[in-house]
Amino acid sequence: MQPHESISAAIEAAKAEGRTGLVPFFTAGYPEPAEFLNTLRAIAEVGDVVEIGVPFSDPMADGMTIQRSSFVAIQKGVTLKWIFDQLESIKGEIKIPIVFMSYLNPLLAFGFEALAQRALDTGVCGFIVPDLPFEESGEIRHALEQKGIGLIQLVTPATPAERLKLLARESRGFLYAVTITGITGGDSGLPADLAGYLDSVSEVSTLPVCAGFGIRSAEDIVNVGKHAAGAIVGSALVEVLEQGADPAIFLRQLR
Amino acid sequence: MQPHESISAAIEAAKAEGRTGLVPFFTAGYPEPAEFLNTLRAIAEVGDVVEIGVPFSDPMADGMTIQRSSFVAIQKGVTLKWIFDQLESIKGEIKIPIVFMSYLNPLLAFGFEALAQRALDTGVCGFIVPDLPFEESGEIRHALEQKGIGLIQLVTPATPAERLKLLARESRGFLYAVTITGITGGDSGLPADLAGYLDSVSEVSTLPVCAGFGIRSAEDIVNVGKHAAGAIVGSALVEVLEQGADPAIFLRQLR
Amino acid sequence: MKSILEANEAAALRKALINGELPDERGRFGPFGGRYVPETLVPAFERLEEGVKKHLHSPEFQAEFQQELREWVGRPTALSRAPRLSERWGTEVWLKREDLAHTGAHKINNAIGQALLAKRLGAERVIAETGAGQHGVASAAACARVGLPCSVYMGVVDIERQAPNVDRMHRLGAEVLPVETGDKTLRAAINEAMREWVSDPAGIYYLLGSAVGAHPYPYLVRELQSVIGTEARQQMLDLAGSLPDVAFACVGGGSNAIGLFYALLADDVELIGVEAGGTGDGLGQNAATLATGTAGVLQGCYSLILQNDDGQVQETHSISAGLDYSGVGPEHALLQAVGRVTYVTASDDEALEALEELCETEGILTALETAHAYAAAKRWSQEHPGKRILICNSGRGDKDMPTLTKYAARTRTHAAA
Amino acid sequence: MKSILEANEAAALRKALINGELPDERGRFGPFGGRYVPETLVPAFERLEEGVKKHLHSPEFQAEFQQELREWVGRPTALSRAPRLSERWGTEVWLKREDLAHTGAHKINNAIGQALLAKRLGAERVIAETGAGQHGVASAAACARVGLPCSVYMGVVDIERQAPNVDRMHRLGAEVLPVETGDKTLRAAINEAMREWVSDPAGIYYLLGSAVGAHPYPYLVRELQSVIGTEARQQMLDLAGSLPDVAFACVGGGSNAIGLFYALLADDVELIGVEAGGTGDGLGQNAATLATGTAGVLQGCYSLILQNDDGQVQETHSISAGLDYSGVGPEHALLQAVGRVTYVTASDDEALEALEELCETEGILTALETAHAYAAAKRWSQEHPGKRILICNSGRGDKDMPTLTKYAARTRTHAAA
Ligand SMILES: Cc1ncc(COP(=O)(O)O)c(C=O)c1O
Ligand SMILES: Cc1ncc(COP(=O)(O)O)c(C=O)c1O
Repeated sequence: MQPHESISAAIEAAKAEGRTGLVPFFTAGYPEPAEFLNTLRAIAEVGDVVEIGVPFSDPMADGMTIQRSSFVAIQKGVTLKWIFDQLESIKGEIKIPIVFMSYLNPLLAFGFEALAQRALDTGVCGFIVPDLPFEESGEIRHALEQKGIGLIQLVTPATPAERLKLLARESRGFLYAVTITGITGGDSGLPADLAGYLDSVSEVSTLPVCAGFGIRSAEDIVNVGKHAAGAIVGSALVEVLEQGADPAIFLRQLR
Repeated sequence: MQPHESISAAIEAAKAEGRTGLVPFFTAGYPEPAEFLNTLRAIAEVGDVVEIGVPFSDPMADGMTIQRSSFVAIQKGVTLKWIFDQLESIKGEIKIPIVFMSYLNPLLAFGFEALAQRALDTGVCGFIVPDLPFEESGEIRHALEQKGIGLIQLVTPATPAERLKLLARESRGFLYAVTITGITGGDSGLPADLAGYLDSVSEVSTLPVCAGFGIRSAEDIVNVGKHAAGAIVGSALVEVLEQGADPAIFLRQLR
Repeated sequence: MKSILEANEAAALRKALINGELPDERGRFGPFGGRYVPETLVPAFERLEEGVKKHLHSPEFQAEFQQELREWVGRPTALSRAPRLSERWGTEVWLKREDLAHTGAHKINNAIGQALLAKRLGAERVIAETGAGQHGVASAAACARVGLPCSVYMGVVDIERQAPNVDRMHRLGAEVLPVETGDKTLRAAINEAMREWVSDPAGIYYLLGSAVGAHPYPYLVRELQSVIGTEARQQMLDLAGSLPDVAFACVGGGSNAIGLFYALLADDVELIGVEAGGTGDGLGQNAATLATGTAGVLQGCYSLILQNDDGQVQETHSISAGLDYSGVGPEHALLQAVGRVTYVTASDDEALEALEELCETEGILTALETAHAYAAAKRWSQEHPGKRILICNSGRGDKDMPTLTKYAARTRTHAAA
Repeated sequence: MKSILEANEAAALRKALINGELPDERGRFGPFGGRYVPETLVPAFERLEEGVKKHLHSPEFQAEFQQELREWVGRPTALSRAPRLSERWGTEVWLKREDLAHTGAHKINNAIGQALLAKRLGAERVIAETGAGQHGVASAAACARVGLPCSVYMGVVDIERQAPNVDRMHRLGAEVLPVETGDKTLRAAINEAMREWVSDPAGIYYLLGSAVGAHPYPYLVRELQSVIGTEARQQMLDLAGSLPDVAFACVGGGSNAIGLFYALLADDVELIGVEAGGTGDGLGQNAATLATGTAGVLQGCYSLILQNDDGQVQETHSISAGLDYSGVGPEHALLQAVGRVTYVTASDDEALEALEELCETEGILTALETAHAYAAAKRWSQEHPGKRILICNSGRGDKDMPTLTKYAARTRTHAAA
């Protein structure tokens, strides 16, 4: 099984159990780099796939919570290399697939070949790159694919039908269905027409569809779960970490 | 004897006594309107001709001292009409010729015919109008001349020779030789080439020449007196009045 | 000296005005104008008059002046249509954009012209007065351009309300001399400048900023500013296809107004000058010299002024420093007396509203002075729907920020409304 | 993704650049450019690209745009000779006077062009970012002119140092949204604007202010700004009788520079872009992206950026808000890579001195951004005496008063010196 296939497999497995796949997101090294691995371990106990945010100076698709976590992490010295090193130090320990969420520039600075290799070496199975539309993704996709690492595509309510098909076809791991037109961390609730939107995404996708942006509660997950295989919980989890609360407890009540 | 002739006569008389004619200037009603007549009486005891300043809102040829006196006098209600009324109330009492120093606009507002008549009635023998060059003076000169009132012309170190002759010819009462290029109230002393200038003015004038601007001390008057028939003392006297000191004492030491 | 004209006299003067025959040799526009200055300055004025006669219309001077207008000032300034404002007013509005001239107002036309003249006349330094600061900035810039030192007199009241311009003058190398005397605004600044000039009539060139003062200033300033109307007239023909029905300009001393009107005197165009109505009709509440003043002599010329019965000049009030002046140019006094131009007023409040309306509809932040012209034009257009209106947009409003921020937005509606 | 070119590749790209064949269909200037945006915005960018293709060079749009440039912006802007500066520098200096354009800088060319486009594309409202505030003011004015509501994102650091422009935006009816995140300057403002756009990609038109960002912005902005160079080129021929030996422009995002350079690419004219050298060479002390940056993706495009080894974008420093940006337009990155344009820096101090020198010699108060171009031109002219120099005077310095008054005059000599 290729690394990216383990992602889809994990979501499918949850589905098979009658659950909605749970994909927690948190910013690496936030609020304290020293806590990174413990946090990761705790989250991995509950989640089906874990999404680790690589901090970036200019997180233009993110709301205040993730921006804040990004800046703090950078200030405290978190880098892509550091994250890989940390993962390497507990290699084999995390049993669920790891996905990196990163803006393009830190990946570019790291180098795509090196990136794919280190990902493979440290159990990172896929990448989500929020400022990389499919059209610009050729080089990195090529490098990742060489190692079986997936580049997860995002679709949004604004994505036209034709393009939706393209992105569904080209995604790996899962298809990321952004629930809202907006940035991460919104708390204005999920949109009214969510069901229709997710159904239409699921319809064209052979991969499991995970919904993300604005999912904060068990109720949200129930709603999303009726129309998508998985749910990504980001800002809500980062807020929990920010308050020093136990992520596992928070996640467990979502599951 | 026409009123304006009494001015020249007064200066000539001082000269005949071997003195420099003394022409004190003060702003009417400054610092207190109630003191106007007393101040005038005191000054008339010592001076040969008295120059009464009619306050004006825009005294552009005057320095700080006379500006200040003008504004205060206006604020305290001094007007041209008030000055005439005051003079009328002591008609015949002031034995020396009275000259008014006024910018044109208050005279214009009063009306030239009325002005000449009231001047005649109250013993005002001449006018000095610092913003009225000869070329613009036709109307007022005509009105004043009807009553024998003189329009005193000013000349300055900047006046070209031809023009000096014209102004000397057209002046009445005396010829006012401005000692400096500048405004009243300067205290940078009299110019070095004063003698030559005053001699050249006296040379072309059939009227007595009175020097003014910047004359502050007995010494100044001695210097001026060698080359001019009279001396006008303005800002220095206004400062004395401002301090509440006795103008007669001040003037006596100048004489 | 009279100020009321017989009918036949008025007709003759009107004709002379239109034919460009005024001022006469003595600097008179009919009864108005002349030269009332201290004797010390008489030779300086005579030299100036000689200089103007010799140079102003000489090919060399004109070549230099026109080149500076074109290449440095940025002339011709644009003529803008104002579609959204026109729609609101139910009329067709055109704007002559003096705000786009270098330093931000029409004042620069005059300043650079006189600075070039000062240079030719061998002046050692230049002094100027300023109210809104626009003429001060223009003078500072023009003097730097020609390489003459410049000192600007400015009332402390104006220094406060036009602070941005004070900084600009400093930056442009001019000395700004605060005037604490008199009304502490434009009038006091002119008095101080005159006092300074008297101290060195030969070395100083006095760069007067409006079409006021003693002869030849009203003439000189008009000639230098008439480029506004000459351009606007041609631009109206080219862009609108005809002359306007009516033209508006604000009137402080009257330089932008005479600059616009002069080229239109002979045309069938109604001309309306707009003075500062301030806060009301009472003496001291406005600067409506032509509307409510009486004839007199102020700062060198016989014209209309705001004065009391004793001939004391009165303090004025206007929200705009550049209109806050008790006198007005003598040519305007005559234009009113002969009935060629109508003069009306706009209040502080009306000016503020007009300023906002222009911002919202056309994206042009105009000077508070200029805003008075808009206010009057708006009123007029309500009585004369469907007409073609030309407004002299004499300057930009950047300098007015300190004042504007003091007044809450009065009519704030959204830009898109 | 590469940034270093083989010789033959460079030669081919140089030719393509000069022939106007770039960007290519994918928005690439050689390796640089492209479109790196959140998926939510992809359809919006596609619509924008379609709209640009359909309208930008259509006769209707061009007629409207050119009319607005002429009648409202005040184009052509003047070309000024600078005799006293030329004398000091021992060279012949010409200034393209974008400071005379409406609202005081070249930014308005782009703003009105895009506002007209937004209107055609049916946008409900416009958002913009601003650094120096010039683009914010220009956008506010342009939106008022076309009747669209406008919100401007501005970093709180810039809000402080460009206070006059904040007031102007408010007056022009725009909403100014303070940005507290990131570096609190231009870069953060762009991020915030993008975040807002993501929330309503269909209703919002994002009016980007420089030749940066994702395709088609660098292309669109260049096309709208190229009027600068097209005019200047013709004016040089008409007034100076030949093209300049060298042309200078300051480079923040690079819009005034590309606007000037584009029309001169095929000519035998040396082109020099001037970045902000700030207080020194260290990372964070300047904004010298082309001089010291490395290739990367920032805010939508692949270009040179100031970043650390981990790909984190670095904060910059410049005394001028408009140059204080870690990125630069992709076309400049290519122009440097192929050797057609040279990019140099000028420090804060040099810019301040240059600003003063221009004030003193020519009576032109230039923007701090622009002052960098003068500083570099002065240096160059000392090594190349007697040459003919063209400088893009991209904006006026009124907005910089708060900053300038903080710095004591450095080289104050008298205007007449
Ligand atoms: C923009 C503007 N308009 C008008 C005026 C009024 O002056 P004038 O009546 O001489 O045009 C001023 C004076 O400062 C001004 O700055
Ligand atoms: C006057 C001026 N010049 C130059 C710039 C730099 O921008 P660009 O490099 O896009 O021309 C700015 C930016 O605000 C500016 O205001």
